[in-house]
Amino acid sequence: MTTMTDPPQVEGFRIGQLINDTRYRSYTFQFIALVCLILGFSWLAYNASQNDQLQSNGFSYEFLYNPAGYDINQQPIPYTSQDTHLRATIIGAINTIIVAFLACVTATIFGVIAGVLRLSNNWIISKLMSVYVEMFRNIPVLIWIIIIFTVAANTFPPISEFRLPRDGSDPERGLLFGMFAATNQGVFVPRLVFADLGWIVAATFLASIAGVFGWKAHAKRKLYGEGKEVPVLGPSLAILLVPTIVVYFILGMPVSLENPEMGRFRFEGGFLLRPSLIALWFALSIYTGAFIAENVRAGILAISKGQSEAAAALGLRPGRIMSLVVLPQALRVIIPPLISQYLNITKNTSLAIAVGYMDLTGTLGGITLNQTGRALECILLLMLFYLTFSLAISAIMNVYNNSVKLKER
Amino acid sequence: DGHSGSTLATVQERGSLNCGVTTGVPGFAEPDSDGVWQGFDVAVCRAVAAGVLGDPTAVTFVPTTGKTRFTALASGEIDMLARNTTWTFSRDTDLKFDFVGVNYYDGQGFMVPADLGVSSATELDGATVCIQTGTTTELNLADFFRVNGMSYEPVPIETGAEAVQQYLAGACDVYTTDRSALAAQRAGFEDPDGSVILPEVVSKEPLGPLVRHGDSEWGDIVRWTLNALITAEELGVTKGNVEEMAAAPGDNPEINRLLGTEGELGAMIGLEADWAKNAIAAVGNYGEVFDTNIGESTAIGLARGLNAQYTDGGLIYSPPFR
Amino acid sequence: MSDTHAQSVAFVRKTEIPASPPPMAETGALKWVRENLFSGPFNTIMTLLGLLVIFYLLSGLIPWIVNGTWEGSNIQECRAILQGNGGGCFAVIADRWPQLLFGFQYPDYLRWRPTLAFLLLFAAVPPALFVMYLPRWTLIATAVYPFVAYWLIWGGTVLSPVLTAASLLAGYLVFQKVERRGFVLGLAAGIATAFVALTISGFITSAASGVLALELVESRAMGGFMLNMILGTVCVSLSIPLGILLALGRQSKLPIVKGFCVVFIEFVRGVPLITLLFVANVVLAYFLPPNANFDLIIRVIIMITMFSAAYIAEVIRGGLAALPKGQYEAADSLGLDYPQAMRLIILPQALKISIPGIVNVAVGLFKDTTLVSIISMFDLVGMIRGPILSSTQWVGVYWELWAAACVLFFIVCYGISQYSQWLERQLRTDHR
Amino acid sequence: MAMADTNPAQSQMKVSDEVAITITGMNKWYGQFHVLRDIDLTVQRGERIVICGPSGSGKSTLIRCINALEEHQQGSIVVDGVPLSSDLKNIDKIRSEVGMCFQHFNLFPHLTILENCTLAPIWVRKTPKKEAEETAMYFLEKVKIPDQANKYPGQLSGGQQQRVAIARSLCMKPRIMLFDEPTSALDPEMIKEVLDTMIQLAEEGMTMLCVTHEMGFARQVANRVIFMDAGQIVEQNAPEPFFTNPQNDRTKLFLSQILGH
Amino acid sequence: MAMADTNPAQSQMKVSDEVAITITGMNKWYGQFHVLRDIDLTVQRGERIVICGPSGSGKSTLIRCINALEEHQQGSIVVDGVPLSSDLKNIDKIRSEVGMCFQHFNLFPHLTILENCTLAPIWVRKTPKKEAEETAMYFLEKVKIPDQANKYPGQLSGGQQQRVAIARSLCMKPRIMLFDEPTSALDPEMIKEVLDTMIQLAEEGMTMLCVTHEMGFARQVANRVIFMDAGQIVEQNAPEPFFTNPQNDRTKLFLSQILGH
Ligand SMILES: Nc1ncnc2c1ncn2[C@@H]1O[C@H](COP(=O)(O)OP(=O)(O)OP(=O)(O)O)[C@@H](O)[C@H]1O
Ligand SMILES: Nc1ncnc2c1ncn2[C@@H]1O[C@H](COP(=O)(O)OP(=O)(O)OP(=O)(O)O)[C@@H](O)[C@H]1O
Ligand SMILES: [Mg+2]
Ligand SMILES: [Mg+2]
Repeated sequence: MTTMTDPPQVEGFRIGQLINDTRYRSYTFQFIALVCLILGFSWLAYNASQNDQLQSNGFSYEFLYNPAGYDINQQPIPYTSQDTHLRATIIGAINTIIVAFLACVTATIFGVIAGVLRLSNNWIISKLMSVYVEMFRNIPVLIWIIIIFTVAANTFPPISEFRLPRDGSDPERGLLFGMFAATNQGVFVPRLVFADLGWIVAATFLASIAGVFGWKAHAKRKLYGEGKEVPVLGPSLAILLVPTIVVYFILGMPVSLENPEMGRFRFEGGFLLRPSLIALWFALSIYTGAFIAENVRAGILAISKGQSEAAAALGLRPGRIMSLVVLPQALRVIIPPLISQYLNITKNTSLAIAVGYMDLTGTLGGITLNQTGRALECILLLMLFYLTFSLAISAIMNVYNNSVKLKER
Repeated sequence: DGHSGSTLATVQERGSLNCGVTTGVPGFAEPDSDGVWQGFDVAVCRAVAAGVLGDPTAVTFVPTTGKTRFTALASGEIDMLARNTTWTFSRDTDLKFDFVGVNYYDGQGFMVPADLGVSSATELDGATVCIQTGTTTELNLADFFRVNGMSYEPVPIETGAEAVQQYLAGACDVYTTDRSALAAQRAGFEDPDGSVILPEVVSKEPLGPLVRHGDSEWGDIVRWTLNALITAEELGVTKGNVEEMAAAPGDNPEINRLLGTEGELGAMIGLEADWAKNAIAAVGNYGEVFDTNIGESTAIGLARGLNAQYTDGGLIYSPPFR
Repeated sequence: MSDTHAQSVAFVRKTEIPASPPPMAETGALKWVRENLFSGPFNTIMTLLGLLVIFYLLSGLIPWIVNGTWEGSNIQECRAILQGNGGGCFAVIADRWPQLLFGFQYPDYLRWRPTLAFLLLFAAVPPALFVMYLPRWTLIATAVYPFVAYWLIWGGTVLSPVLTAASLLAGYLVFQKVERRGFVLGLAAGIATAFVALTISGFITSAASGVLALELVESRAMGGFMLNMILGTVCVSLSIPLGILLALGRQSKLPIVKGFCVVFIEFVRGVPLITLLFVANVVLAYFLPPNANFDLIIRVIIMITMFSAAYIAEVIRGGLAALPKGQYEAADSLGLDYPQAMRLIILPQALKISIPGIVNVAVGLFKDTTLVSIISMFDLVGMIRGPILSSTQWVGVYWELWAAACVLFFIVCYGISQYSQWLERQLRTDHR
Repeated sequence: MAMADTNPAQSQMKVSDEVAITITGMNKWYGQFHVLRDIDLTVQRGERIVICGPSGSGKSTLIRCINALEEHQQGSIVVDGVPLSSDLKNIDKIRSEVGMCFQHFNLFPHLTILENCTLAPIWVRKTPKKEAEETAMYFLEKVKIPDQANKYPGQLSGGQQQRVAIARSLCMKPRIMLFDEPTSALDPEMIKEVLDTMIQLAEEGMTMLCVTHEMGFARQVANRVIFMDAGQIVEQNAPEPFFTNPQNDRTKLFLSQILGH
Repeated sequence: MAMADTNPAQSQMKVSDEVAITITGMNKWYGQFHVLRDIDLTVQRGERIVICGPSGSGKSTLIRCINALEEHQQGSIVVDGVPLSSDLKNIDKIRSEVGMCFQHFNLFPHLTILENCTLAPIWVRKTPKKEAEETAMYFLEKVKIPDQANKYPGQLSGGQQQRVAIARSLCMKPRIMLFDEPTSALDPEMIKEVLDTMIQLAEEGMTMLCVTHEMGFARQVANRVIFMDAGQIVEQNAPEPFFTNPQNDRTKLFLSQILGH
C-alpha cells in the first residue's frame, strides 16, 4: 500500500530562508545577537578610551608588588607594613576564608537546632524558634552586623576595668578561670603553645580521632558480621582522651596554655578574637542560621510520614529511624540549599567593611584601593576571587547532587 | 577628548557646580539639621560657585568616602574635590590630579582618654588604635610606630562617626586622624575634657582642593578663587565691606584688581570681572571662613596656628594678583 | 458483644453505638498543656528554658519601651528626662523621623509628594499581585503608577512623564498592529516608534519645562527609607522583564545567546552585591559616556537591577522547567510560533509558579538595598550611621535608632513574605 | 491487501483516492539510537489508521514526526502536498492542516475551556474573536460539553478534558487528526466517552491516524491497522484479517498478550 | 453458621485454637472525633481476616492501633499474650511479632531492595548481615523478584514494590501480618501479582488481618470478613454467608455498591 515518491528537490538558497528556514534562522538570530553584544561592549570600551584618567593610568597590576605601607591587625600569616600589597591581599583572602568557614559551621549548628526545634511539639519552643527565624530573615544582615558590633563595643566590659590601676590595687575585673576575658576590645582566650615534643601529643590526639572512627567502623562490622551490638559512646571517649593524656604526662607536659596577661594597655599573649571578627561571625551565622533552619525544616517535612511509620512498624526505635531512614533522605533535600546558603555567607563576608574586619574587601578592596587609586584593577581582582570561590563551591555541589540522586526508573 | 578642557563650559551650562565633600566632618563639611551643607571645605565650593556662576547656592554637594572620592573626580562626576585631602606626590602625579593649593595645614595626631594617663604618643606601645580608613592616616600611623619600634593594634573604621563611637565606648585606646578632625570631633563629646590630644604631630597634611589633570583653565579658576579668599584677608577685604570697596574703588591697585574694578584678571580665566568679589561676598575672606566654621569661637575651637597669614607667622600665603 | 469467637459465630450489630466525647484527660487546656509543654522530662526542661529566655528578653525590653521618652531635642535633655530609669531615648526618633524616612536633603515642604507616592503604591500594586481577583482594568493603575510616582518624587514638568507614557503606549500600539505580520517585525517597529516618540517628547519637554511643573528634586536628594523603597521597587520591577529575557535566553537552543546568558547569570550570582556596588560607584563611570550625567543613583539602579535580574532569571528558569513538556508541544501542534507560545501559554503559567520565588528575591533585594550605605549613599542605614549618629545632639543613641530601622524593615519584609505565602495557598487551590 | 467491510459503521465511511500523507524512506535517530527505520506509509484522504505495537516501538515518534514536533533525519514526509522541510512556512502550513491529541490532553490550565479552543484560531488563523468563539461552541457541542465552556480544565474530569482537547484541535479545522493514545490516561468509564467522540469524527470522514490499544475501536472504525516493532512497520492489514489471522510472529505474540488480559 | 469450604485453598489452611490478638472494649478519639467505638475482636492463630467498609470508617485506624502506630485511649489490645501499653518494651515486642504492609509501600528510596529487607533484621534483631541477606533473598524469591535485589525502589514497578514491602515485613519473621489496602495504589495488571503473593502467604498459615476491597481475594482466602462503619464493627461472618446473605442494612448497601461495579 505504500507508494514511493521522489524525495523533495534540493532547493537553492533564498534570502527568505534566513528567517523562515529553521536551519538558517538560528544563525541569523545569533548573528544579530552577536552584533548587538559586540556593539554594546565596544560602546563601553569606546567610553573608557575617551577617559584620559583611565588612559594615562593604564591598566596594570604592578602596584601589587609595591610595599603596602599599612598594618593589618589579624594576621594569619606574618606581615608587616613593609610587605607588598599582594601579601596584604593574600592575608585578606585568608581572613575572608576564616570568617566564612567559622560562620558556615556555626550557622549550620544554629540552623539545624532551630529547624528541628521549630518542628518540636513543645509549643513555646516552636514559637520561639519561629520568632527567631522571622526576626532574622526579615531584617537586613547589614543592620545585624552593625548592631552586633555595637553590642560588642558597648555591652562587653571595658578593657580598662581589667587594667592594673596605677596605685597598685587590684583591677576591677579579673580573668575568668585565669584564662578568658571578654572585653570591648575583643575576647581574649588562651593559646596552645607547643614545646619540642608537643607535636607528639598533637599527633596522638589526631590519631585518637582516627581511632574513634575506627571504633565506629568496628562496631558496625561487628553488628553486620556477628549481630553483636558493641557500645560506642564510652569507648570512643576513652579512645579520644586516654592516650593523649597519657602521652601528655609521659612527655612531661610539653603542651601548655599561654594565658593572656595584662600589659600596659591590653592583654598580651594568648589569642584575641577581635570584635570585628566576632560581630561578623556571629551576625552571619545567626542570620544565615535562620535561613538554614527553614531549609532543615522543609527537608524533614519532605520525608513523608509513611517512611517513619514503615520503619516503626519494622520495630526500629526512634533514634535509629532518624539516623537510618529519615536523615539520609532529608540530607539529600537539605544539602543543596545548604550549600547555596554557604555561598551566601561567603559573599556576605564582604560586608566586613562595615565593621573594619580586614578581609579581602577590607585590604584589596579597601585600603589598597584607596592608597593606590587602582579601582578598576582592584575591583576586578576582588570579583574574580569571589567568582572562583563560588564556582568552585557550586561545582562541588553539582558533583554531590549527582552522586546522591535517587535512582529512578 | 572627553571632559577635560571644558569643565568651565560644562559647569556654566549645567548652572551648578558639582563639588565633592566628605560624608560629614563637623566644621569642615556637614549638613546642618535643615540639610544645608556647612563648613570650611564647603565654603571653598561655594566661593567657586559664586565666582563662576555668581550664585553661591548653585552647588551640588556630592558626599564621597575615602574610596570613592578619586574616582568621582576622575570620572567627571564631580568638578572639584574639596574634601580634606592630603596633597601627596603620588596623588598629584600617579593619580593624575592637580592640587590647586592648600586651604588647611594639618598634621595627624592622637587623641586618648585623659584617664589613660598617657602624655606622649611614644608611650603608646601596645595600644589599640582606631583609624578612620581611606586616607593617608594608616600609612603615617604604620610609619610612626615602626620608626619608634612600637607595636599596636590597628582598628580600621570606615566613617568618622563610627570611629568616635568605638573610641568613646573604649573599644580602642587611641583615636588617630588629622588633628583638625580630632579637635572637631572632640568638641562634640559629652565630656570634651575627658580626652586629650597628644602633642605629637606625626605627619604633614597639607589639605587642599583638587581638580583633574589636563584642564588647566579650570584648575586656575579654583586655585585663584582660593587665593582670592586668602588675599582678601591679607588686604582686609571682608564679607562686610567687599560691596562697598567694589562700588567705590579705592587707591589700592591690588584690591582693585582683586575686585575687578581695575585690570582684566577675570577675563584672563574666562570669568566676569567681579568673580572674586562674588566669591568673597558669598563666604567672606579666608579668615572669616576659618573663624565662622572652625575657629576658636566655634565648638571646634581650632587656633589659627600654621593656618595664620604669613604676616602673622603662619603658612597661608597667596601669590599676588597681578 | 464478646461473641466474636472465630469463625463459628457471626456477629451482626443491631444498635448503633453513639459517638461519645473523649475521656477528660484527652481534652481541654490541661491536655494541651501536658502534651505541648510537659510531655516528658526533656520537653519540660525545654519549656522551662524557653520561659526563661522569654522572661529575660521581656525583662530587658519592657522597661526600655515603657519607661522610654519621646520628649527632648538632644541626648542631654533626654538623659535628664529619663534619669537613668532604663528607658529608651525615643526622642531621637521623634526628632529625626523625617530624616529617617526621607534623608536630610529632600526639601521638607515637599515631603508630602513621596508620601503621596507611597500611599498610591497601595492602589497600584494590588492589581498586579491580585490579577486573578480584581477586574483587569485595574491594571491601568499599575501601569500609570510609575509615571505618577516619578512625577511626584522627582518633580519637573508633568509633560515628561505624560509624554514618556504616551511614547511607550504608541510603541506598544504599533507593536500590536504590526505583530500580526511577525513578532520580530512588530517588536522592531514598536521599539522604533517608541524611540522616535521619546526623542520628540524629549525636545518638547525641554522646550516647555515649565508646564504644570512641580519643583524639581535631584536624585541626590533622595535618602532615608524612601531611598530603600525607591531602589527596591524600581529595581524589582525592572529586573522582572530582564530576568524573563535571561531565563528564556538560558533555555534557548542558540549557543551564543545561551552562552551569554549563562555567563552573565553565573557571573552576577557569583560575586557579592557590594562588589557590584563598588563597580557602580568607582568603575562604571569610566564606561559610561562622559558628561552623560549618570548620577550615582542611576548607576546603582543599573547594578542592582542586573543583580536581581540574574536571581529572578534562575527562579523563572525553575518555573519554566516545572511546566510539563506537553504544554510546549500542545502549543507547537496548534501552530503557535515561539513568541506566541511563550506569551500566551508558557510564561503565564511559569510566572505563576515562580511568584513565591520572585517575592523571595524581592524581599532579599529590598534588604540588600541597605548596602548602598557602604558606598556613601544616605539610605536608612546610611542616615543612621552617618549624619544622625555623628551629629552632636544624638551622639551615642544607637539602640533606639537601630530598633526603628529593624521595625521598618521587619514590617515591610514580613508583610511581603506573608503575602507571598498567602498567595501560594491561593494558587494551590486555584481553578480546582 | 484485502479491505473487509465487516462493520456497519465502516460502510458509511468513504476513502477517497486523494493522498493525504506520504512518508517515504523515513529514518530517525535519537543520538545513537535508531528509533524509526525506513518507514514507508501512504495515507489516503478519509482513511482511518490505527497504529499499535509494544511500548518503545516508536509509535509516538512516528506520529510526532508527521506533525513536525520531532525532526526526522532521512526520507521525506509530504502532508497534503506540502513537503515537511526545515522551512518554517511549510511547517506552519502542515500544522494548520493537522490536529493532534495527546495522551495527557495538554490543555492549558490557565485558560478556560473556551479560551483553550479559541486561542489558536485567533492567534494563528487571525479569526475574529467572536467567530472563533462560535466555532468553538459548535465543536464543544459536538463533543457534548458546551456547558463547561467557562470552566477551567482543572475542574473537568479526564474524559471531559480529552474531549475538550479534541474540540480544541477541531477548531483549527484540520484535515487530518493524529491521536497518541488518547484514552490510556483515562479511567475505564471515561474511555467510552472519548472513543464515542472519535467514532463520530471517523463517521464524518476525517482522516485519522490513531495510536491506541483499544482493539474494539480499531475493529469498529479502522480501515487499516499498522503494527510497529523496534521502529519498523512490521505488519499492516485491514482490522478483521489483522486480528483474526496475524502473519508475523511478533504480531501474534503481541496480540495474544493484549487480547488475553 | 456453617463454614462452607467452597475453595480448595481454604481447606488447607488450619486455624488453631490459640489466640493471636484480643481486642476488648477499645475506643479511640482523634481530638473530639470518636473514630473507633467499643471494638471487640479476637483473632485466632492462623486466621485470615478481611476488613472492609466505607472510606473513613476507621479500618486503617484499627489496624494501626494493633501495631501501636496509633495510641488508643480506652480498652485493651493483647497481641500474642503481650498487652499493648505505653511500655516501650511491650511495643517493641509486639512490633517484632507483627509485620505491616501499607497502601503506599513506604519502601526506603535511598536503600537497595536488599538493604530495605536487611535493615530491620540487622538493627533490630541483630542478625549478622550475611544471614540477614540470605533470609532476605529467600523471601525475595518467594515474592518472585530475587533478580531485583540490587536495584533501588524507584526503579521498580508498583506491583514489584509492594511485593518487596511484603518481603521486607516477612524478613522480620512476624507471626501476624497486617495489610492496609495493599493493592489500592496499583495498576490492574499489578494487583494480581500482589494478591498471588498474599494468597501464597495465607496458604502457609500466616495469621493475617487485611483491609481490602478485593472481594475475590476475600472469598478465596478469608476465614472471616469484618464490615466496619462509623468506627464500629457492624457485621462479621464467614465470606460465603457474608457476601451472599448480609444481615445489616449498611452491609447490604455497601456490598451492592462495590460488587455492582
Ligand atoms: N527524546 C528522546 N530522546 C531519546 N530517546 C527517546 C526520546 N523519546 C523517545 N525515545 C526513545 O525512543 C523509543 C520510541 O519511543 P516512542 O515514545 O515513540 O515509543 P512508543 O511506541 O510511543 O511507546 P509507548 O507505547 O510507551 O508510548 C523509545 O525507546 C524511547 O525510549
Ligand atoms: N490523624 C488524624 N487526625 C484526625 N482525624 C483522623 C486522623 N487520621 C484519620 N482520621 C479520621 O479518622 C477517620 C477514620 O480514618 P481511617 O483512615 O481509619 O479510615 P479508613 O476506614 O481506613 O478509610 P479509607 O478506606 O479511606 O482508608 C476518618 O474520618 C479520618 O478522617
Ligand atoms: Mg507513546
Ligand atoms: Mg485507610
